[in-house]
This record gives sequence, structure tokens and C-alpha cells, in this order.
Amino acid sequence: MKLEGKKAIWSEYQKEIADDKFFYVRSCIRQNFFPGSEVAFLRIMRDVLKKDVYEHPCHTTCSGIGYHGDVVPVETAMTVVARQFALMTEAGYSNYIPSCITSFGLYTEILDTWHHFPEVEEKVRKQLKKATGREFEKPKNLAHASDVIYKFRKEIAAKAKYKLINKNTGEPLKVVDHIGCHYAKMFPSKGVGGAEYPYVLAGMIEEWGGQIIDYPERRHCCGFGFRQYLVQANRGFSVACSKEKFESMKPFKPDMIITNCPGCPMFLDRWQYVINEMEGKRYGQNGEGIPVFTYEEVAGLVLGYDPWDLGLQMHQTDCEPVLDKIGIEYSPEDKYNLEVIPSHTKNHNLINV
Amino acid sequence: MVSHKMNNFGFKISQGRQIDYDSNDRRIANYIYEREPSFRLCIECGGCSATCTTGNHTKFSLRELHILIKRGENKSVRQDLKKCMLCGKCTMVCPRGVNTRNVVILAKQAFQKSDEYAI
Amino acid sequence: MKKHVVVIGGGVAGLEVAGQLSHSGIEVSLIEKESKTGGHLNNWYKLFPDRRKSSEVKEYLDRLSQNQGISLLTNTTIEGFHRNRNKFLITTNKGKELNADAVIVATGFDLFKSARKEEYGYGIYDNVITSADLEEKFRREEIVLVNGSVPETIGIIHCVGSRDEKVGNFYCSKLCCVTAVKQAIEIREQLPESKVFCFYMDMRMGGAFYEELYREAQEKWGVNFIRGKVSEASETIDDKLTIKVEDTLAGRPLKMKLDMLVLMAGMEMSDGGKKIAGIGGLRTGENRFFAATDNHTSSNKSNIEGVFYAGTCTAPMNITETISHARSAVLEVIDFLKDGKS
Amino acid sequence: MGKLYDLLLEDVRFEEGLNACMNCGVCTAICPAAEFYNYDPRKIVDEVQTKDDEKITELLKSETIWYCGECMSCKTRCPRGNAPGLIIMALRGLSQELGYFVESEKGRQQLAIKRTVGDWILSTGYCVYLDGITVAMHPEQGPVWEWVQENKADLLKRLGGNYKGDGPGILRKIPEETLDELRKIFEVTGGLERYEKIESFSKSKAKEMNLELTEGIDNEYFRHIYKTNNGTHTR
Amino acid sequence: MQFDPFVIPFNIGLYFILIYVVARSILWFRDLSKPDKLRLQRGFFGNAFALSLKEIFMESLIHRKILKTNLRLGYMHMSLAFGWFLLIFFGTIEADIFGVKHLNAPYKAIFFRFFHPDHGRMGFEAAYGFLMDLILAFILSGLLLAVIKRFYSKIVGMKKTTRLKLTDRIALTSLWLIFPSRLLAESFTSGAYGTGSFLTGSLGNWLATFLPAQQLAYPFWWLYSISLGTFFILLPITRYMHIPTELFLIFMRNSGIKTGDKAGTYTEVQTYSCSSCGICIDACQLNFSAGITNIQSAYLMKAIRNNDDVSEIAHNCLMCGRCDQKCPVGIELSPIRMIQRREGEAENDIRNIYKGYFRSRQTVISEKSPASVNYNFLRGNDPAKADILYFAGCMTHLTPTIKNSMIKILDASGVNYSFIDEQGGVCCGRPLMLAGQDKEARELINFNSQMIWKSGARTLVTSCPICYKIFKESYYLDVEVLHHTQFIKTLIDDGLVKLNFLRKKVVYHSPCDLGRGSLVYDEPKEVLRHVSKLESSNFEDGNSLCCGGSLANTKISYADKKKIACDAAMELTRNSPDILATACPLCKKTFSAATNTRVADISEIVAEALILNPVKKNSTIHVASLKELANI
Repeated sequence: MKLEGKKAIWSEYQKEIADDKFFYVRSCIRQNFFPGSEVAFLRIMRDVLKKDVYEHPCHTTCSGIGYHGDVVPVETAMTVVARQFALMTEAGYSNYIPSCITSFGLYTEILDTWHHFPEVEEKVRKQLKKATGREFEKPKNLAHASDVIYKFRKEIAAKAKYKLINKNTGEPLKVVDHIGCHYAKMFPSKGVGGAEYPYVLAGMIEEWGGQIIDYPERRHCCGFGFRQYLVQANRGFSVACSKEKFESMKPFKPDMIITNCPGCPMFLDRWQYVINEMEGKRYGQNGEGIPVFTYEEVAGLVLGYDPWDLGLQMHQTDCEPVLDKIGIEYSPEDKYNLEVIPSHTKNHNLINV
Repeated sequence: MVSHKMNNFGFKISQGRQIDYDSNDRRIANYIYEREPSFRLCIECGGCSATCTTGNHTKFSLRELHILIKRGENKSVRQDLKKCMLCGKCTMVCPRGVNTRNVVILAKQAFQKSDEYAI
Repeated sequence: MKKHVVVIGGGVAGLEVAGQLSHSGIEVSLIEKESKTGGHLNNWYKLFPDRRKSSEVKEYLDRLSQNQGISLLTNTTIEGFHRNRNKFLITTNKGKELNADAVIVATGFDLFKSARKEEYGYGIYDNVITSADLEEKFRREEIVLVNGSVPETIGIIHCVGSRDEKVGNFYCSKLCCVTAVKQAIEIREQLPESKVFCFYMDMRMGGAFYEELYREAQEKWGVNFIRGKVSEASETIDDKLTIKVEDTLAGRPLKMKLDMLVLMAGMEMSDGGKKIAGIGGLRTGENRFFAATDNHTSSNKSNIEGVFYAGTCTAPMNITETISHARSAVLEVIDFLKDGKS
Repeated sequence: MGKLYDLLLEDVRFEEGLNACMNCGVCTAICPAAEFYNYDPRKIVDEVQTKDDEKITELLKSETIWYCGECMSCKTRCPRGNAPGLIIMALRGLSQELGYFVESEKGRQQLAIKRTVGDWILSTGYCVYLDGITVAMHPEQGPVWEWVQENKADLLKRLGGNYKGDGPGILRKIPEETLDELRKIFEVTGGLERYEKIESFSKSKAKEMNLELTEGIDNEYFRHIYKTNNGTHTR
Repeated sequence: MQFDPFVIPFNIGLYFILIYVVARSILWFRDLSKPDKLRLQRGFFGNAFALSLKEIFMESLIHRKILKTNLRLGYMHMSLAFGWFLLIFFGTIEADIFGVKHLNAPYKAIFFRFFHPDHGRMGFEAAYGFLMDLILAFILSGLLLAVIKRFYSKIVGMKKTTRLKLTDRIALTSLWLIFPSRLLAESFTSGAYGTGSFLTGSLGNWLATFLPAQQLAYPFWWLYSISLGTFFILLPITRYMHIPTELFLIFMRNSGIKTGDKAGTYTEVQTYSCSSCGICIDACQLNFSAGITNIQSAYLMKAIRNNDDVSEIAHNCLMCGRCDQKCPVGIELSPIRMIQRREGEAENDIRNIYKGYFRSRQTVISEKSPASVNYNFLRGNDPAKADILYFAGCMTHLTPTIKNSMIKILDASGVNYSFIDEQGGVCCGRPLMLAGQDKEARELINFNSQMIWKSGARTLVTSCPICYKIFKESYYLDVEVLHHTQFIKTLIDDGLVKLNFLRKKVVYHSPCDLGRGSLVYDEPKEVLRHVSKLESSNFEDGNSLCCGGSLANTKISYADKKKIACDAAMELTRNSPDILATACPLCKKTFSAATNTRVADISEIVAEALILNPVKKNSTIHVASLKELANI
């Protein structure tokens, strides 16, 4: 493996990412499965990086899951998205950052379609006006939340309390990055590092002391496949995809998996449990699973946030092995203790700073 | 082997359907290569399948069978082979002079032998 | 006084042109950017379909261009290109100024830069090489992997950088198929134990004795041909390469491990050519090669009177075609010069 | 000849998704669905580009168009700039418009998606909503999920969410007027029409299969389409 | 002197072989099937016996057939066989008349001169002696040819001669020694006693002038006896076993025993009756066109005798039947080959033997039709009812002009027919049988039979000789089966088609399965004569060539097939005819690729000559006449 080769490619795909004044849009899936991550994102952006991140109370789903579940027609999805843009415009922002990859993909796709088919854009504007009376500007800059963290990875590193290093061996942790399919597969130029060797997460890991490992099924989909998971009868396919990835990464002995997609971390986490239940297979070292994290969780850990504030107790595959390797302090007994309400939470769920 | 605690998730883990070339057994193919070298000459034009008497009655593609044998996808081939009537039209139309008829005969043999002598 | 023609590019076409022109008493300045002439011919070991040594053709061209009438300028590039009345004023990187009655552009082709096909990992995965790299190995008669061991299974991917919108090349480079077959045979010759797999979309064997070579590869050398465009290659923990391809004729995806992967890089307009197109205002086509005024009747004429094309700077060609194209360029020039336009 | 093809052309995704296909198979090669399902996107594209109504009708009624996971890996690679994934989406759309989706086991599942994701969008403003992700319907979510479901309110509070609260924040309550806007958008843009088609075609199919189909998800037909897998989809 | 030790080797040999032959024949008889036993018994006391005697005389002694095909070779065989017979015959008489007493032991006749050295000085004795010498000379002349043949086979007009195994060599040498040693023994004796006739006498006297004849005679008598003894003892394990076996063969054949489709006494007798004369090798196109010289029937028989693996040989054959035609011993070579193929298959997969290829009548009824295992996907939709069924056959579908011509002819004739495999149809099953896969073939036969029965037709017309042969032999249809040439013939005879005379030079190639295979030689030619100038070739009827396209040979390469086709086409087009006519789609396809002369199926030529004026529809006269024709 020659790294120069990858570096060359990475240097080719450097997208423009805004510096401040972000209009933040939440992810349905992550709000349900990784609420801690979105909280952590805002903490980091606001407290650590001192950025202006605005969240509009009236924004909704982008309808992406419905769209890719084929129950929501394309024009409907476009109009729902147009409404989100309208909210942004009204709030006086122009840098749009969705928390969800499916959304990010949908936004990119829609903007691209509008670019090639202006008549479609016109139609959507009319429909939005008719339905809601709203009008919108297209975002000046569209980036995924992980792009922003990637942009400020050095700043985060500077303030880091921990490094992704095995404190016992001094070796960097071996990290597998999993990029959501809709991040760059549809529009390689819209992703940091492109579609084949995405750098968005790799960059963070490098910066924070870990080592990214490349393995054959790196590009493989986690298997969500929308309808393929949403309907129980199809889940055999969904799990099979993740299994394919685990089988492929096992020989490289990864310490952890990092993701930037809403569904992926949940599936990579839960399917490990299912496969173990059904086939008695585990893919981590000494009989454990491979802990799966969102990039915010990892950033949070690096910055020394409390694991249980980050919501790591919501993982089915235990994350402790990694915490121990890094040497992060945490109280095992508080894992499921719901009494504690940390002070920081207050300002991050309600008001926009 | 860890004992399975829970199993009723309401689905089975799907098995892959890729041709896994490395783990496939190509001894049937080699058996044919040795005895009918023209087997190598196929350019997969499909002439055989187009004229095939059996293919006129049921889903049966000699071209596909040839490829599957070459890839070592023996299971799927074995049953299908029996559908061939050996009428020989394929041999007549083959632009590369592949002795297709003999290929089928040899393949059948190879499969029968494969049981006895574990080819 | 003697007419003077500047020939840009010292590859097969350039040498042929220079040779022929000087033989008909025309003064020639042959400009070559490299230190020696011969172009891609120098990097090729043997030629299809008869697998003769490329050096033999090189010798012919050298003999042809060993002529008083030819002044050879190596390590030279064109910086200026002006036309005043019927003369061309050409300035080189060494500040030399050449006055020419006519110019022949023979800037040839560049091989597609395979790293642009990211999913194949050229320049990233150790044992992914290009057809040109393989020729080098042939010449040294040692086909080995980076770790020094001898490969057992070798995959050859056709159409790398050709017929591919993703890299902006819609056209077929036309010679990669037969090159692949030739190289497959050479591999089997040098490594009798090896297994070779060609992954193709169509076998385009449109040349004298190409199809016969294809047949030989199957019949005599047992080369395996699988119809399908390889989708991606990745490196396994044991430094092998796994590829994913659809065996389209079996209608099933196929997965296999290979020790070595050879990419059949296509042909592209050379950078040198692009540069000259820029400074000289020469028209290029959609495929970025030079566009002749008429592809059927005057494939050598450029949009500028007195400037002619020879060889693969206009389209992918094999050596035979290149030489004939060069000769027809010579006729055009002579015709042009005697019309006394200058 | 070509009537259905013209209908497909009305879908902008189809126009984006299909240029001449040369059957190279690069899509099938990396397609996760093709890896496990008896599925070959290349063949689908090839059949569609014949513009043959008969073939397309067959596709619209088939299982095969429902295997795709819409990961769009195919779009990345196609040397002809096609996007089989988008073509599939167009086919699925048309299949539902014409009511052909109920002819296949996988197609019938559309009702399940409509009655979960589809309805959540309009009733909650979320595609996926905590209260809907029940342990019963999601055993694979594991023990941790049981704990989450039992303590969702406290847990979200502890993590700094705004579960069913006002203003911004995680799983906040989406204001009624916003939901009205959503419904209006669906009405104007044909979203509701799509929902109704799925409902009505499914109802008649349920009758045909004589499975009772009432509102919501607690009925024979829903359970049937949600759980049944006749095992012919994979190898 | 009545006895001398040197006769012992001869005696041992003689009695051994006599006992062996008797024992062997008893075993053979025992292994015969009941019906065949009956046949043989009936034959033995019927006129079959007389017939056989005649045949034995004509074939085993005179070797008439060989004489016909190859004079020199025939003379060689005759001189040895017939000559030796005469020698023994007259020798016995000699010993009886001139001996001390009547009814002597055999050796007395064989070594007569030793025991009566001074016999034959004058008168009748001398005359008789002359006769004996004459016979000996006759034999020796043949022997000389044999020796020459062994070393330069061309001289006896043969391209190839059979190779030998060790025992054969020894037997051969001893055989060769017999008569020279007798000559010398007798000569020396005569020389010593001044007796003997023109050969032994003169040779003896001359030898005696410079050699001690007295002393030299005795060792040569030993040699004579020993070579006879060795020859007899080796007989059973050498090809010379054919000498006694052939007698049985002739009896059995004349008693109406047939090869059938599984190995048994008759096949064994046949394989042992092969004298490896090599005529089949010369007849074989694989030999003289493709240069393949190790698979011909003679080698097959030898391989079977030696229990070698015959699978390769058995399948490397066009099954054209030229060797059957030419075999002087009349061995049913192709049937035996088929048995080998079938048994080869049986090795792979234990299957109960299905009757099929060459069936004997009584097995037909007992036969059960098996349920389709391999071809259960076949769906038979009821065919249209019609008097006449037209079955084009797979190969005909590859040569549409033949199919279309037949349709044109059928329509013009106005007969009431239905085209049963218009939409493709199912293979007749013969290709499977040729590969030895009778079980599978049987499945197709049953399927097609069903269809034909359902159609209620009375006549089945096919364009493909391959189909024709199997319809005739292995289907049990209550319909008459006709090849389209026969059918067209009747149409012409009944005036149901009107034809022009085409001024075209035509040469006819008789397809193997139609001609030799089914003995349909004349109708095709008569049809051709009716519409064109039919010219004869050097390869008519039974001697016709194979086009090389035969499905029966799975072993030879496309290139070899092509060679055979080209050679055959060249031979047939020597007098540059306008059309090379054939009656088989496969031949047509094969020849078309092998010659520039136009190749056409008879149906095409007829269709060309057809005068299309409306004929009254649904005439039924023809059916009767077809019935008549069926009794040919």
C-alpha cells in the first residue's frame, strides 16, 4: 500500500466548506438512536469552536427515508427540501449543514437535478409557494456536519484531552472508517477525498492519533437499503451486507469503527449482536465485538467528554474496550444511571446561541 | 461455538450468490479440457443457445453452462446438463469449431465419475 | 533554395516523415522533447500480432532518419509558433528560432494515466501495474511482484481509460484488446505455471491476424477470458488483490483473488500535442485529438494551411497505420510546397 | 411499443439515469443487492432500454425491481454515466402509479413502508419516530433497545434531548402548523395521491388474498407483508 | 515303420486343438439365448446346413469375397486355406490307399512320405505324387505372397496391414515354417531315396548332389511336426482362431441369429471370427482421409478379444457402415461397436439395458416405456389430425431450404398433412443412442411416439435419414415411415406432382443412414432421374462415402471432419456435375462447406422442377399406394 497514491487523490478532492454561520438540520434516525451525538456536535461547534450554528424549531424531516423507501414521490421530497431551504433563507443563513447523510445525499441530488433541469426547480418553487407561501434561496454552501468537523479537526486536536492511542502499547488504534453511501458515491466531487478513498473521517482519525486501516470491503454498503431494513422480511439481506464487511475487516484486527452516517453505526452495532446470537460469531479481539462510534462521539471522547453524556450506553456492542485502551476515565456504575443531568445540556437543546 | 441465545429475529442471514472463483472446484472443467481441447475456443457468441433444440422447450443455455463449468459452478450445471438431447445442432453452428456435443457428453461423464472417483 | 519543414515529435510518425521528406531533398528539423527519438517504441518489448522485437522497427526508422538533410533537436520543446505570410516562425525552449515553409505535427499520444481510474488503485496497491510497466518487466525477462515473488494468477483489465465517460474518454483506443492478448501470451510464455484472466467488455480484434492471435491465446496458451468490466480492486491482508466483476455472460457477480493486476491503459492526446494546439491555434476534436479538416479525404490537413498532422496525434493507430499516415502526410507537404504557395 | 417507456421518461430521475447501456456489468459487480438477491441491475437497464412495453410491464410486476437498496454504488462506476439505482426508483414509482406493485411479494411491502415511515412523516414530522420503533417489530435492536424504550423520556432528558418539547432540539414536538405545511406540500405535489394509490391497490389485493386489512399496522395483511419471505429471492 | 517320436509335437497340437474347439463350442452353445438355441438346432437340420457348407467352401476356403475386392489378397488367402485343405484331404486319401492299412491316425497322412520314403516311383503313384507336389507348390506360392505382404503390404494392393502382438508373431512364424519345412523334409527324403515328383523330387535330387540328404531329412521332419504343433497350440490365443470360429459363425448366421444389442455368444463368435485381414482399414475414411489408423473395426475386434479398454476406439467412428459392407467374414461391425458404446455408458451409470438400436423382434413386446426423468420439461400439445405427418428433424431446421422445399412439394401435391415439428420439435433420439445413451433416447422416443400416435396419421415422412433410421428401427409406430425421397417417388408415381425436367448434370451421394443404414438406395436415384441427368460416381450405393459430418463420431476434430468431407466431395465431383445431390440435411450442410459445386437435397431439386398448377385437394388415392410401397 502506497500512501502517496492516496494523498494525491485526497488533494484532488478538497471541497469548499463554510467557516461559520451554519444552518443546522437534524437527522431523524440519529435523534432516535444517537441523540448524544447531535448534542455533542453542537457542544463542540458552539463551546469549543465558538461557531454560530442555528437550528430552526420548525424544520422537519427531509422525507429522505420515505423518498428512498419509494413512498414519497420525487417532487414531494424536492418541495419538502425547498421548505427547509426557505427556513434557512428566512433565518438569514446560507451555509447549510445536515446532520444526516441521506439528507445530504438528497440535497446534493436535488441541487444537481435543479442545475440540469431548471424547469424542475421552477415547478418546485411554484409548488412551495402554493403550499406554504414560502420562497427560498439555494444554499451558498452545502456541507455535511462531518465535513465541518473534518475542517476543524486540527482545532479539536489542539484542545484534545486524549489521543486515539493504546495507552498500554503506545500504538495508534486501528480504526475502520465507514462512510455513508450517499455521502460521495452519487457525486464524488461533493465528498472530501472523493468516493473511492474518502478522507473526511480518515483525516480526523489521523489528526487525533489513530491509524486508518484499508480493507477490501471498505466501500461496501452497511446494508440498510431502506426497504431492506424497514421491512422485517428483508432484514436477512441487510445483516448479510454488514457481515460481509465484518468478515473482510476481521483479519486487520480493528480496534473500532467510525462512521458519519445515521443508519450505519446503528446497523454495524446491532448486526454484530444479531450475528453473534444467530451464528455465535464475534469480530473484535478476545471474544468482544468491534465498538462502533459516530464521528461526534469520537470527537467528544478525544475532547474528554463523559462517555455517558455522549450516549455510548445506547450502543448494543460495548464501547468500554476502546475507552480502556485509550485510558478514558468513566464510571461504570453511572452507565445506566439516568438521574444525572449534566449542566451543559441546558443550552444545547433549546436556544440557538 | 457459542451457544445461540436468541434466534427468532424473523429472518435468516442471506447467503451470497457471487461466483467465488477461488474456492470453486474446477476439476470438471479440467477433465473436459484434457479430452476436448476445443472447449477452450468458445467466444461465448451464443450461437449454440440460439439454435438449441432443448432451449426451444425450456430454459437451457449451453453457452451459460459452458461458462459455469469453466468457473467451477458445478452444482447449478449438473441437473441442467441432463436436459441436452445431443442433437448436435450446436456443433454444426459453432463458429469456433467447438465440439460442443462432446463437451456435454464429457461433462456428464465427469459428473458421474466425480461421485465414484471423487474427481 | 531548399524548402524547410519542421517536424514536431520524433516518434514513429515523426521519424518516418523526416526520413521520407529528406529523401525527397527537403530540409527537415526534427524536434523531440525527449533525449532520444523513438517515442513509445522504446518502451515496448515486442509488437503484436507477430510479436517481433520493437527494436527492429526502431532500427528501420533510425536508418531512415540517418540523413544529412535532417537536423535533430532533442530535449527541445516548442514555445512560440507564429505565421507570417507563408513562413512559420517557431521558437524553441532553447531560444532557437526556426523558419519553416511547412510544419508537420507528429506529437503522438500519451498513455492514459491509470491512477485516474481510482477504483483500480494504481499507484496505491503495490501489484497493480499498467501495460507499459509490464513491457518493462518483459524486457528484463523477470515478471515479479513487489515482494520479489513470482505471480501465479494475473488479471488483465481492458478498456482502462477508454470507452469511459467517468474519465471523459468516450472513444475506443482500439489497440488495447490486442495488446492485452499479446501480453497475456507473453506472460504465459515467461511463466508457464501462471494463470491469466482477461476481463473485457468486447474483444475488438479488428486488425490483420488479431483474431488469430486471440484464438491462439485461448487454444495454445489457455488464457481465460471473462466478459465484464472490473468494478473495483482492493488489497487483502496478504498483499493479494481481490476484484469484483460481473461475469455478464453467466449473469452472476464474480469475486476472485489475483497476485497481479495489469491495466490496459488507453491512448490520449499527448500533453505536448495539447500545448501546440494551444499556442498554434490548431483545432482539436471532442476526443481531444487533433481534428483534420476531413477525416476521409484529407486526414493530414489541419485548419491552418501549411500545418499537417502525422500519426497518433489525430487518433489511436497501430504502427502500420501510423507509418502510412505519416507517408500520406509527406505527400501532402510535397504537394503543398510545389504549389509554390511559399 | 414505448408507451410505458414514455411514462418513465416523465420521471426526471429516469432521464438522468439512463444513457445507452453497453452491458459491461460494472454495476452488478459492486451491487450489494446483486451479491445476495437473484438480481442483476445490468439486465434491468438492458431490458428497459429495449423500450418494449411487454418487458417493462413484466418488470413493473416483478420482484426484481424491489431488491435494490438505493445505495447508488452503481452510479459511481458506470462508464456510460447511467444510474441504474435511479432507473429502479423510476420503475418503482411507475409500478405504484399503475398498481402493479401488489403483484409481487416485495412490491406489496410498500404498504408496510407507507404505514410506518410514510404516516410518521405526516403525523410527527419525522421519517423515523422513537415511539414507532417498537421492540416487538424490531427484535434485532437487542436488549439495549428494550432499556431505551422503557426509559426513553428520562434517557433523552439525561442526554440533553427535548423529547416532545417545544422549540428546537432532539425529538422536539414539531408544531401543528408545520405539520399542516407538510400535508399541504404532499397534497400539492402528489405525495398524498401516491399514499392513496398504495392504500387502495393494497386493499383490493388484500381482498383478493382474503387477508383482513384494517387501519394501522395491527392486521393480517400488514403482518403478512411485513414478515413473509417465500425464500425464492436469494440463492 | 509305423511310428517315430518326431510326430509327438504334431499329435499333441492336433488333439489339443480338437478338444479345445469342441469344448469351446459347447460353452458357446450353452450361452446362447433360448430362441437362438432353437434357431441353431433348426438350422442344423434344415437347409441352413447345406447353405453353410456351401458358404464355408466359398468363403472360408475359396475366399470369394476377398477375391472379389482384391484379387491378389484373395489368392493369398485361398492358396493357404484351400490349398492346405486339399493337402490334408488328398493326403488322407493317399495314406489310405497307399498306406499299409486303411483308416490311419492323422499323422500318417501328414508325414506320409516319411513313413513311405520310396513310394511313388512310377505309374499312378507317381501321378498322385505329382498332384501332391502341385498342391504344395500352390500353397507355397500363396505363402510367398503372405511373406511379401507382411513386409511390403502395397504389393498385395493394400494400403495398410494389421499390427501384431507377440503370440501372433510366433504363431505366424510357425505357420510360415510349416510348408517350407514340409517341402525340405520331403525333398531330402525324396533326394535320399530318389523318389518324389517335379517339386520335391527335383529339389531333393539337386540338394542330394552336395548335401547329406539322408541325415538332413530327419531334423526337417521334426521341424515340420513342431511348427504344426506350435501353431495348433497357439491357435486359441491368436487371431488364427478365426479359422475354426468362422465355421460356427457361418452356421449361426445362416440359422438366422442376429447380433442384437447386448454382448453374447454371437458377438463373441464374431469377434473371434475376425481374421484381421485389414479390409475394413482400407474401407475406412478416417484412415484414408484423416490418417487415423488405430480405431478401425479390426482393431476394435482385437481390443475386445484382449479385453483392452475400447472406450476411445468405440467412439472414434463415423458409424458409416462401410466396413460392415466390406467385411469378407460378414461380421456385424457397427452393431458390435454400438454394444461397446452402450456398455461404456453402463459403466458410468448402472442402467438396465434398453432395447433400441438393433432389437430382436421378441423383445419388443416385453419392453416397458420408462417415465421421463431427464426431459420431463417436454409438454406435448396435441398435433393436428392428418393422414400424413411431416417430421423435418433438427438438422433439417438448420437447412431451411430443405424444409421449405418439402412444404412446397406437400402443398403442391394437395395431400392432407401436418407439419409436426414446425415449431422446432424434439430430437428423434438417435444422436443419444449413437452416444450409447439409450435410456435418455428412450425418453425422447416415447415422447415423439405419443405425438405421432395422437395425430392419428397413417404415414410419417421425414427429411432426415438419422430420424428415418431410428423411426424404422426403434419406434413402434403403427404408421409407415418414409424418407422424403421415397415419399416424393410415390407422389410422382401417383401423378400428384408434375415436374419439369431440369437440364442439370447431377451426381447422387447416398447418405450413410439412408443407404447402407436403411437400404434405401433406389428411390432417391429414381426421383433424380425423373428431373435431371443423373450421373454415376465411383461410390454408389453400398460403396458410397460418408460426408464426415456424422454425429456418431465425438472424438475427431472439426479439421479431420473437414478433410473427410473435402475428399468425399472431390471424389463425387470428379466429372464436375452441376449439382451434388444428397438426401440428408447433415450431408448437405457438411458438403456445402467442402466444395464449390452446388450441393442440394433432392427435395430442393424437386421443388425447383415443380410445376405449380392447382391439384385437387385431399386426394386419398396415394395412401393405398404408399401402403404398397411400404412393403418394399
